[in-house]
Amino acid sequence: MFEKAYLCLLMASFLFALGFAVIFIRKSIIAILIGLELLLNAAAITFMTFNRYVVGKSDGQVFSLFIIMVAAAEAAVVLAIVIRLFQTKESIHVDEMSELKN
Amino acid sequence: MNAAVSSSVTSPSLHVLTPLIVFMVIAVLLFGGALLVAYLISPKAPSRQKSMIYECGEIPVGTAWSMFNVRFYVIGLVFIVFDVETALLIPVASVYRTLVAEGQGLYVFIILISFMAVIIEGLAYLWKKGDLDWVKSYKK
Amino acid sequence: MLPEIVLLFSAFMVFLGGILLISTKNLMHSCIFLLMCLFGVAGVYASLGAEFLAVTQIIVYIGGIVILMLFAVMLTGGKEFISRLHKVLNLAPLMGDKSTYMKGSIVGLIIFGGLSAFFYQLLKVLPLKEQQVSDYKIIGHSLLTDNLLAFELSSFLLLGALIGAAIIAKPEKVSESKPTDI
Amino acid sequence: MSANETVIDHLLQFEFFQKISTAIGSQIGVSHIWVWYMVALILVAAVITGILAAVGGFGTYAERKISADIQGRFGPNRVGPYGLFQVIADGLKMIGKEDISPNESDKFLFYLAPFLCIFGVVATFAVLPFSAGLTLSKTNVGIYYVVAISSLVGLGIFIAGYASNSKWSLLGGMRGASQIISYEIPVTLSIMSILLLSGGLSFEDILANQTAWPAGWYIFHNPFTFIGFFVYFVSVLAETNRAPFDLPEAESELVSGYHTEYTGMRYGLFALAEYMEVFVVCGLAATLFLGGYHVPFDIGKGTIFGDILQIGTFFAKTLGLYYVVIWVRWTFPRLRVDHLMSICWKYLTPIALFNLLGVSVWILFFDGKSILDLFLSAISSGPVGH
Repeated sequence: MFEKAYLCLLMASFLFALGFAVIFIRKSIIAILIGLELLLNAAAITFMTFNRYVVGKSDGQVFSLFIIMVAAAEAAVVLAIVIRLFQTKESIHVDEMSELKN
Repeated sequence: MNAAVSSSVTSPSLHVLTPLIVFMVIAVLLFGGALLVAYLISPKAPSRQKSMIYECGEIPVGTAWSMFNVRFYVIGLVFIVFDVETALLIPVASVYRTLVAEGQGLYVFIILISFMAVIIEGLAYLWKKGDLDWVKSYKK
Repeated sequence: MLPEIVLLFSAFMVFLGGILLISTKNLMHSCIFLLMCLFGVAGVYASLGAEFLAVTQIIVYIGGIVILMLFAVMLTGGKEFISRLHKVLNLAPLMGDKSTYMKGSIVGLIIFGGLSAFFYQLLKVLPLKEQQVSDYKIIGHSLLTDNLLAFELSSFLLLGALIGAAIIAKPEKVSESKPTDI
Repeated sequence: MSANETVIDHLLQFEFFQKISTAIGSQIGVSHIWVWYMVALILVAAVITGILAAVGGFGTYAERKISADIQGRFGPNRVGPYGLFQVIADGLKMIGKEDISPNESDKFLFYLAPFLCIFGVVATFAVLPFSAGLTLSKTNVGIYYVVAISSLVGLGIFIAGYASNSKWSLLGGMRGASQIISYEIPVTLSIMSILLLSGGLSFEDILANQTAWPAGWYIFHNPFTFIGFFVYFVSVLAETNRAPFDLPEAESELVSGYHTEYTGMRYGLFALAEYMEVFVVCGLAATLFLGGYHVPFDIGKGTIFGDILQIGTFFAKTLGLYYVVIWVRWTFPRLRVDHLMSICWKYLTPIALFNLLGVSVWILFFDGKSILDLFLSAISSGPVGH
């Protein structure tokens, strides 16, 4: 049981680290959104694991459900922003989004 | 013997998950096998003309990976919100009938209505603003 | 035994998908590997006994978010964009340059190590017991009682996302010189 | 529980199986009960997949024959009696064709796309309720699983369109993806109106309150589910890219749509996936609205004979709907793409939402009774009340 729980949490930490790394490395806004989705998934897995092995019942599950919902709403808005940026600036490269700099 | 079989086989996750996994594996293996057979017996005579992209017999111009119209995209946005809405409504809908039988129907009904009214309002807004139209919103 | 197999297989998908996701240069392929990763996460949910959550994960992410991302990659030029940026801006492709890559990997490894060590210690302390995970009907009950406020507010969040996204993504008046149709 | 409840349990009774699996189990050191179960399951799963692939293959034959009938022609009649072996000839031809992939395509995605399509369809077979004994996975999220996993088909179509790097394919793929995801909403909403009545997502729950007679089917339960059936049916026609909604592969506009660049067996996988998906959605329609596998008077319940009757009932209903799907294809002209979207978002989705509200009001007022129940109780209590 310890191994199973630890494997799940290992996956969660892997996804979290991966999400961070993707946000660091990638320069496209869509790729950064991918990183954000990974972070949210890491959180959801953690909730679900503790729900299964520590708490029980439905609380963690409901949290994961709401995380999925928030991720979907966030993805919709971010991707709309991506389209808008592409229409105005012809690029989705983060290094070009520097109008507020200085 | 049978008792042992049925007792071990009826553990819930076993009955539930195994067929799903088996079918997924079979989907890949069976049709991958069909592709493999086709690969083994089919003739191989590649040529430049054959592996050219079909463009009605002309030599293809440019790439197809270019900008695409944003109309497809707004549809996708509306879809994803509705998708999540159904995902949230399904657990509530599945207990609706038992709660009605228990006499709490009106309470659940009001909750359902108020949840759906907000989403219907969003749909109505998009409708009025012409985001659901395929052509009109570009005429202006 | 079977939940373990499902869990191991899902873990394999998550790890492989994640590593491929970060190592490929093509954004389209990256989205596909994200799909693989998320399918693995759905498998994890299923093996933990939360079937409803697993299916919701599939329907929202794979049926919705990934398709939307692929649309967005398409809309912003797809592969052509990468090569054009390469030439015009003289920047490295969407991966960033080598030093960014190294920095990012190191940060990722540090976070991974830290988190996994933390969880290891945490699991040692916690009293672990295989709990009963409730099915979607109990989730429905809890959405109607304990989590009622979150349930109702989420409809407003979705409304905001819907209207906001539609307004933001809506194109301005199309000028005659720039056709948007293919 | 009785040992003879499912087909798997029936199979486990055979001596032959027990011997084989005990041998395998002792070889690899796993409990032999496990091996029995797995061997039986894999066998049944392979048979089901094979039969449904054959049904999908004969779908092409049926399509040609029925269209010929409608148009006053003969249709295929050269290979075998009534041209029945045309399917085998087509299959052999498809396997024997050269497999070409365009030079400038995205090879990885190009090879992946047909698999996504076929995967999304075949994985749904696991939960289809062929009979009481032959519902392989009794997952408690049955119908929701089908809706979720078949969204992979839309993804496969989009990726096929993108990866080919052909303009025709791209247009077909974009249309296909947006059409499929749009029409998923009316489908899910009309399924949800059934869910309100059944009180559970699993097929057992959905079938529990239905009977073999049409009066007990959900389609005749109340006026809203009657409308809901047609909303569902029109929407799944669009979701499986069937005419009159076959815009992703509209051959007069887009050459062949998203599979323009596919040849040989890869094309065959797309075609097979499409025909099998039509079967799956017809089966779902039969289960959700038309009483599913229920046999009158529960003849032979719990025995092999009863299971065979139930499978026969299920297939009869499903293939009847399959015929309607083909009939519709050769009757209606193709829609325009803007009409397609406005039908989805301006007609079907509001109607489905309205249905959902209507069904919930019906349950609230009439306590979930069907029209027939109300009618009968009115007749029986009427003279007493007055």
